[in-house]
Amino acid sequence: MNFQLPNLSPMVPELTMTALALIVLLIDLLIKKKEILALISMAGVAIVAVTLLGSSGVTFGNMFISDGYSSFFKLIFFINVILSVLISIKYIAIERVNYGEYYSLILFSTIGMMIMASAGDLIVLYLGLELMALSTYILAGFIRHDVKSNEAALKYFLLGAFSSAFLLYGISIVYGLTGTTDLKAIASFISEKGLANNFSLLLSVIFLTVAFGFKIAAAPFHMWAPDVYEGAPTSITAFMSVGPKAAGFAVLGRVFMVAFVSVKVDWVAILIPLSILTMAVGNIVALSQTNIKRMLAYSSIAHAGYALLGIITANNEGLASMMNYLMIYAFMNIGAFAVIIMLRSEGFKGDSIYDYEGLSKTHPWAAALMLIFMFSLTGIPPTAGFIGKLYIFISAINAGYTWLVVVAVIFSAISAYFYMRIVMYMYMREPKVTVTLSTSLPTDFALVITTVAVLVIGVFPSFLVGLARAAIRGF
Amino acid sequence: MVPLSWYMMLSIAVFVIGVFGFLSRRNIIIVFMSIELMLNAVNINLISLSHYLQDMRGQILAFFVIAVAAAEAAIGLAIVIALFRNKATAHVDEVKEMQG
Amino acid sequence: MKLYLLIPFLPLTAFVINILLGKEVLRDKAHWPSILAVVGSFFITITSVLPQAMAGKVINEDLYTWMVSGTFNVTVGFLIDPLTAVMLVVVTTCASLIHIYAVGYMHGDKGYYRFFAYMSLFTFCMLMLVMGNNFMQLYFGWEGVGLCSYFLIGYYFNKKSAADAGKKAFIVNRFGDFGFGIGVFMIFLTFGTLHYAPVFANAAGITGQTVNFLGWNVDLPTLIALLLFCGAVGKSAQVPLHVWLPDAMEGPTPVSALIHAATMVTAGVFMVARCNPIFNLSEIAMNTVAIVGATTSLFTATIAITQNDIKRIIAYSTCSHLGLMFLACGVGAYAAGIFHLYTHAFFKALLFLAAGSVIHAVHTNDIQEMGGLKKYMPITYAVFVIAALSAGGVPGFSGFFSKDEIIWSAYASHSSVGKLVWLMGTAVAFFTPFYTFRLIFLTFHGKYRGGHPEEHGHSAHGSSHGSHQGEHHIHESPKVMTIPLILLAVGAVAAGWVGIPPILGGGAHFAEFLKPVVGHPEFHGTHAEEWGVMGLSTIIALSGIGLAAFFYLRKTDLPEKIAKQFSGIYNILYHKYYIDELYHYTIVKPTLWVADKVIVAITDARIIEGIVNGVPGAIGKFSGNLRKVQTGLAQHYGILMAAGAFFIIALVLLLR
Amino acid sequence: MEQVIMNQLSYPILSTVIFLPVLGALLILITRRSWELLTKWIALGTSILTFIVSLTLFTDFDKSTHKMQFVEKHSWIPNWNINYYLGVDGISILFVLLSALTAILCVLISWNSIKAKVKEFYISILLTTSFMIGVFCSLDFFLFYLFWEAMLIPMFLIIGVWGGPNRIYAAIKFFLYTLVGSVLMLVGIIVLYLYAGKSFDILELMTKNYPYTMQLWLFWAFFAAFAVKVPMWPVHTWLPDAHTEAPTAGSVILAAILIKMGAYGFLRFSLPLFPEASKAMTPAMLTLSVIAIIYGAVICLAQTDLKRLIAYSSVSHMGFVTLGIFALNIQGLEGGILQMLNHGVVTGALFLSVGIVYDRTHSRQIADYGGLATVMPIYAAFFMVFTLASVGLPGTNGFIGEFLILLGGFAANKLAGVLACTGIIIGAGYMLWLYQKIFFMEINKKIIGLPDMDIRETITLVPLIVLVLWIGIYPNSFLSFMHASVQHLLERVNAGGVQEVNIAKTILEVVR
Repeated sequence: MNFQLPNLSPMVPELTMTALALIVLLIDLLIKKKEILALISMAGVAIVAVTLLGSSGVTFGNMFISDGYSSFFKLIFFINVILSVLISIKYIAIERVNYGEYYSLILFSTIGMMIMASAGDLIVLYLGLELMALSTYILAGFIRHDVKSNEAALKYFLLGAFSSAFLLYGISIVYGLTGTTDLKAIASFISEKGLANNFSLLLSVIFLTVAFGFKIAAAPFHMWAPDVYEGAPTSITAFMSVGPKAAGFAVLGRVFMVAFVSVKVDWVAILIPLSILTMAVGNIVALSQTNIKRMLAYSSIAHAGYALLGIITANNEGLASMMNYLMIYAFMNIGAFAVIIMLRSEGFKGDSIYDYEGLSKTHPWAAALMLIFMFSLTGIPPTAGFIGKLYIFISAINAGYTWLVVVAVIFSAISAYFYMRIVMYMYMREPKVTVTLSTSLPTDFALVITTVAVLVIGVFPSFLVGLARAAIRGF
Repeated sequence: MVPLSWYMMLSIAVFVIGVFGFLSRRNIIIVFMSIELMLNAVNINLISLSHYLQDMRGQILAFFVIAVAAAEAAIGLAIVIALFRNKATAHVDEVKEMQG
Repeated sequence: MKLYLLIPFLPLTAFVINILLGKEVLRDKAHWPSILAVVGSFFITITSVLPQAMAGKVINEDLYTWMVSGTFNVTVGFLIDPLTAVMLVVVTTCASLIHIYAVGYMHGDKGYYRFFAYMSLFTFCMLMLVMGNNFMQLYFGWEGVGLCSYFLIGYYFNKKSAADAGKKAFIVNRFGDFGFGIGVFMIFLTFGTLHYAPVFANAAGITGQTVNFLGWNVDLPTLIALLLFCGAVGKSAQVPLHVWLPDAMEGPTPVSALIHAATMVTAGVFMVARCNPIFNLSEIAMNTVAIVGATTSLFTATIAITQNDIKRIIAYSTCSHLGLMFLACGVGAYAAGIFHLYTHAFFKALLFLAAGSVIHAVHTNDIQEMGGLKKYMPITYAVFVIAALSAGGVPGFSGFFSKDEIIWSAYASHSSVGKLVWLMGTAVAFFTPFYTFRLIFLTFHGKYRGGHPEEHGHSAHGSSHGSHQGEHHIHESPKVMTIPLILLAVGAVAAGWVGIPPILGGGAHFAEFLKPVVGHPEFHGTHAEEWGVMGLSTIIALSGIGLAAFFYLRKTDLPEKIAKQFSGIYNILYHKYYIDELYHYTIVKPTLWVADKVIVAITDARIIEGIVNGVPGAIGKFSGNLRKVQTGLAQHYGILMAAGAFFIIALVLLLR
Repeated sequence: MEQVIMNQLSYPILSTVIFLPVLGALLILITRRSWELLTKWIALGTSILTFIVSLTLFTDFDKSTHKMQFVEKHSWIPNWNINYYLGVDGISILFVLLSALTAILCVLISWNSIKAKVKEFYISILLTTSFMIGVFCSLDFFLFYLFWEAMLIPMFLIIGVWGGPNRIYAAIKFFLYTLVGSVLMLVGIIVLYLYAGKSFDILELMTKNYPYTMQLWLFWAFFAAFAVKVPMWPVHTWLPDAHTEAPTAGSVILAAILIKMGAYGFLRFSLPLFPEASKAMTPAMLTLSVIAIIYGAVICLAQTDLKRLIAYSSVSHMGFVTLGIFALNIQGLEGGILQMLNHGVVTGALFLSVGIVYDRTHSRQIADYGGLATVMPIYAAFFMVFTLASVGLPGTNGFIGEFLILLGGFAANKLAGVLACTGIIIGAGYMLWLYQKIFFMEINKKIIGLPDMDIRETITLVPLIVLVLWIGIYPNSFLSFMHASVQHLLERVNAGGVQEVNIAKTILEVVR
């Protein structure tokens, strides 16, 4: 029997990325200065981004789909990798964990995300998810000598495994019901056989919601996020708060909108309380946080709540708004973490919000940047945060969820308090402790990118919004 | 011929045991084992469905699950050892440095 | 060229000159611009405006449009007709004489330029008020004079009593203006314009119209008339709102003479006379005006008997005379009212200035510390007696003619309250001469009682001074003050002759002159009745003087005995019927209490702030509790995840 | 679009007026921190330049038409049909000028009273001015909302960083109050955008009629944002805190311009977009305004802090403005707009004067003053003119505004008119009480040797004195701007639903 290699062109970005990861792993053995590895990985990711353009198509018996939707998410992942690597070069040196594996693990995790984004089949989805999850578990515990990092890794691992068990169970039920794991096949099977209100199908949807809810840190399943974000190294927290979350949304979008499209009413009914609960928990608990990483963890939970609105609208416009929101979220979130990393210097942890008192006096530029990111996270107009929220709200109201938008808007007003508190500490308090910033070229470069992105998208968002709309057209 | 529902019942039983094991046991290793238990419950389910549906997918997924479970176990143990080196504890409920 | 424009704008230019250059440049020469301006206006009034008015030529021209908003169009315009001419004569003559007098009185005062600046500003506002051809300009002048009276009463602003008096005057006036403002709105709502001509032309149109005002429907003309009258009550210190006038005596005496005797307080009467077409439409309004006038007149006359401050006695006498003017207008005899206003301006200004010259000499207002000044201040004494005779209504003097005209027209008028008001008028005719002559006898006759030894600076006029041996210190006021006194004395006597009623052989030229504007009330009453009424009022006036002489010349101890015997009544009268205290406890205190306790403490602090700080506080507390759910144990998170899944399943089951 | 007259001038005037201050701010950003004098001069230069440029608006404005003028329209975000759309009409032009003028005054007054972080201060002042002018000129809802919210950031910093002792609480309270209000407006804007076929263009939205229930909901959504800003009665408690804690320049901007945006919002959005709802809600609005007038005035009687008293007087004055606006007749509306301008001038001036005295004595307690008239006579004269304008004495600008408002209010609802009139009496009460406590009576030992006003301070106050008297004596030069636009606004409001009886239907015609 002739063995005929399937058309690999859609897989080119993944393949090159894997090659890159392996090369980085090998080079790590040869060289001492680990910064070079960072440069290589960044250059590699840039090359992969270029290959992304020509790689649309379906392969492996449509288990792997590379369309506009997946390439937009891959773009988010690449930006996430580059920015995370930029801010971690000096950081892991300070934390004395300057090992080469750090970069390769990041690359492996990105590969996992890319596979998840292009998964047309539940099995491929599971594999991508596990690849991302496993590498992120290790990254979470990368600072071996710090108990908090270990604890973070352990918790992430335990609950991650727990949720992937649920995922598998969900997949097995779907497989049992529809006899296939291919998303399109499932959809056609459901619509033909009229399984609309079959309970076991709903059960599987619920199990999948639990698994994906865990990944995007939605409310009842968010408990891991604060501890892991606080314990993990800050650069990894930044990486984790964008990458896996965006991948979770990609998968959530594709599975629910393609496979379970005919039971839309049910899963929307499930997601609405989830979204409200997420926004509530994220915004309200953040009010009483004193550790800035923990506060940003809850803020990222809240932002997951807003992005969920995009899924709830359950139409292409909603998905486009969700994608746009996640891209903007990537920039402003990593920007904020970059400033936190700048505060982390030799003998100074820089974790508590009180360390930011009087920052505007000691380091006016750092304070100004943090101010921009805080206002963007709140969603005040000239910044990109507002554009993200606006697009989500327009699509949500368009789909008739005005009351939900009012709730979201009230929560974003509540969120203003804890973001403003940081600005207030920086600008309106006298500096208690002298903070020496560990500025390094890559971190500054990352800050420049994120600030420019936040302000430019804030004022001229048509490029990004257009890109999101184009990406969703083929969905 | 053993009817499919029996397998399903077995799989649910094992899964539930796994869940309760995960939630209640104090020793980390036991918790790991209960995760493995849950994964194997899923495998049972997959294999029985695959046989019932006369379709290969279930079994392929089962293989992948086993492979991934192995990898997971390796990483899990590595994390536990790292934690043990710093905090000499093997009990999950003592690992609560971060809260609130 | 419209010469009359100069009349108001000369004082305005004087004001601007004084304000800008007064402090550095003019310093003690500051009186020149003001005097020249006001004498200039007086000259223009006499030479060009009065003859034109006599010739019956009415000017009604607009200078420029002041406010335009949709159909609401108001201009700054001037109306010169007989009524305006009379008022112009009164204002300019009194102002000129008082400005000259003030040069002597205010000599050496450190705010000299500021005084003359305000006096010119006041003259400007009064002239604008009088010459305006629409209600808006009337309102402009109305508030303008109120402002100047605030400045001038509070002239000695480092004295708390003066500052309080100024503030009190302005706020009480504001109460009056509150009604007046609403009246002006009602006029615009009904007539669509605020200019006198169209409003008065169509006034007849609204008879019998009723309008829903705050729930009751009220007859329109009565409503408008009464609202306008509110303003008059405030400005001319009639009964409910008269409390500010006695306190206004804190200001320098020329101010009291000009503003609180001759001009500003008469603005109310002028306004009622000007709006007579509206007032004539409603019987109730006319009666209210008459009754309020009469009661004020009687009420303040009784208080005046017991007062011991020379200026406060004259202030109450002003209230009383104003009451008489309103009484006249109330019964329809507007001409008589304006005639009394015309004569009253002269003798009341004279009284004040004479009193000023006395104060200037003995540096105290309290008549108990005076006495026997006749021999030291002959001119002031003589002038004082003339003014008193005129004010008392003794025949031959101008006061008699105008007061008698009012009492007769009250008696003879058709209005239902005519007879009652006439009785009150005659009673007042008794009290007025009594308290005026009481003043004279206590001040000028008997021996000098100024015994208090402490010496005081020359410029502090209010405080008492002069030891026993200080008696020979007293001397007549300088020429610059006595000449105006003499001129005013001539006015006090001669002014009345222009309006001698036909019954006494006069031509009643004054009433004829004003007929085109205010019309002529038709009276019923035979000559005999007229003689009877005139005779009665004269006898009562003379008996008043006799009683005063008996009390204060022959048996000087009698007044104390009577005061002790009827101490209840005496105290009430002396404490001005406790009206001030009444207002203080019923209006001022509760508002402050509400402001302090209710609003600051309760509504703002507890309710609103409570919510505004409470809600975020509650969210903060809730977030603290929610935070505890995060126990740190991975297995608890697992439980919560499982519970979450279970909860969703339950939800789906329920929803199905 | 026939509604609009494109910009005839050679250069995009509105954009220059808006972005000139931003340019100034960037310039200051570059200058070194130690060159404080240069920073101040740049700030002053930019604000004066903006004012001069905005004067050409004043001269070239065509008063006969209600159409928007100097209009600039460039597509900005095509995906949501958002354009960079600027335009000015009779209602908004006066406020553009007032903002430009206030900027100059703020820079002048804080010349040497702001010592710390001078650079950031002037950047915030210039940015606030630019965003405020932006709010008044924008004709696209998105652009309006962008300026509306963006202005919060610099204002938050001004109050928070350079304010008084309790500034942080005041700044956060100000920020959250306004934010909660305006996010509800955002939802309203999006609903309008979607209902009107995906267009943010305000003029286009005005041509459409919306179902009554939707109008009601949207009216209350917009009310949330505008009532907080005005501030109307129940939601006013942020104003006294923000005013007392803000630095002089901050409270001047707050009083002169920020408050006007709420009332401007009612005029520009609530009335034309939701005519039936506005008409249905007028009784409620009138009651709130009357409460604000009396409540604000009475509370002033019990104040001991100078700035707090003036802040509460603003609540009372703005009660008049909303009364005028919701009288829904020509006099009321024009009076309301003019009173917004007057209030900006008068209360701005009062805060400037308080600033002048605060720089000398560093105390805001009224008890610390007394007999100031003898110590600082010129200052006393200036303060007297502003007190009279605030009390609404004829001849000053306050009178014209208040008279028109009361006239309109009285025509709309007699009870509201009468109750509002009591506001004038209490107003006279607290302002004269204040003036007497500070300037008359014995000289307080704390203020014995105080120097009178220097040149810089006099220059700050002189333009305001001129404005007070100019509007007082010849208001038509400002009223003439509004006639056409207000007429058009009223036609739009009356066209929707029941025909409002034109108050000028005088009995005159009936009689003749």
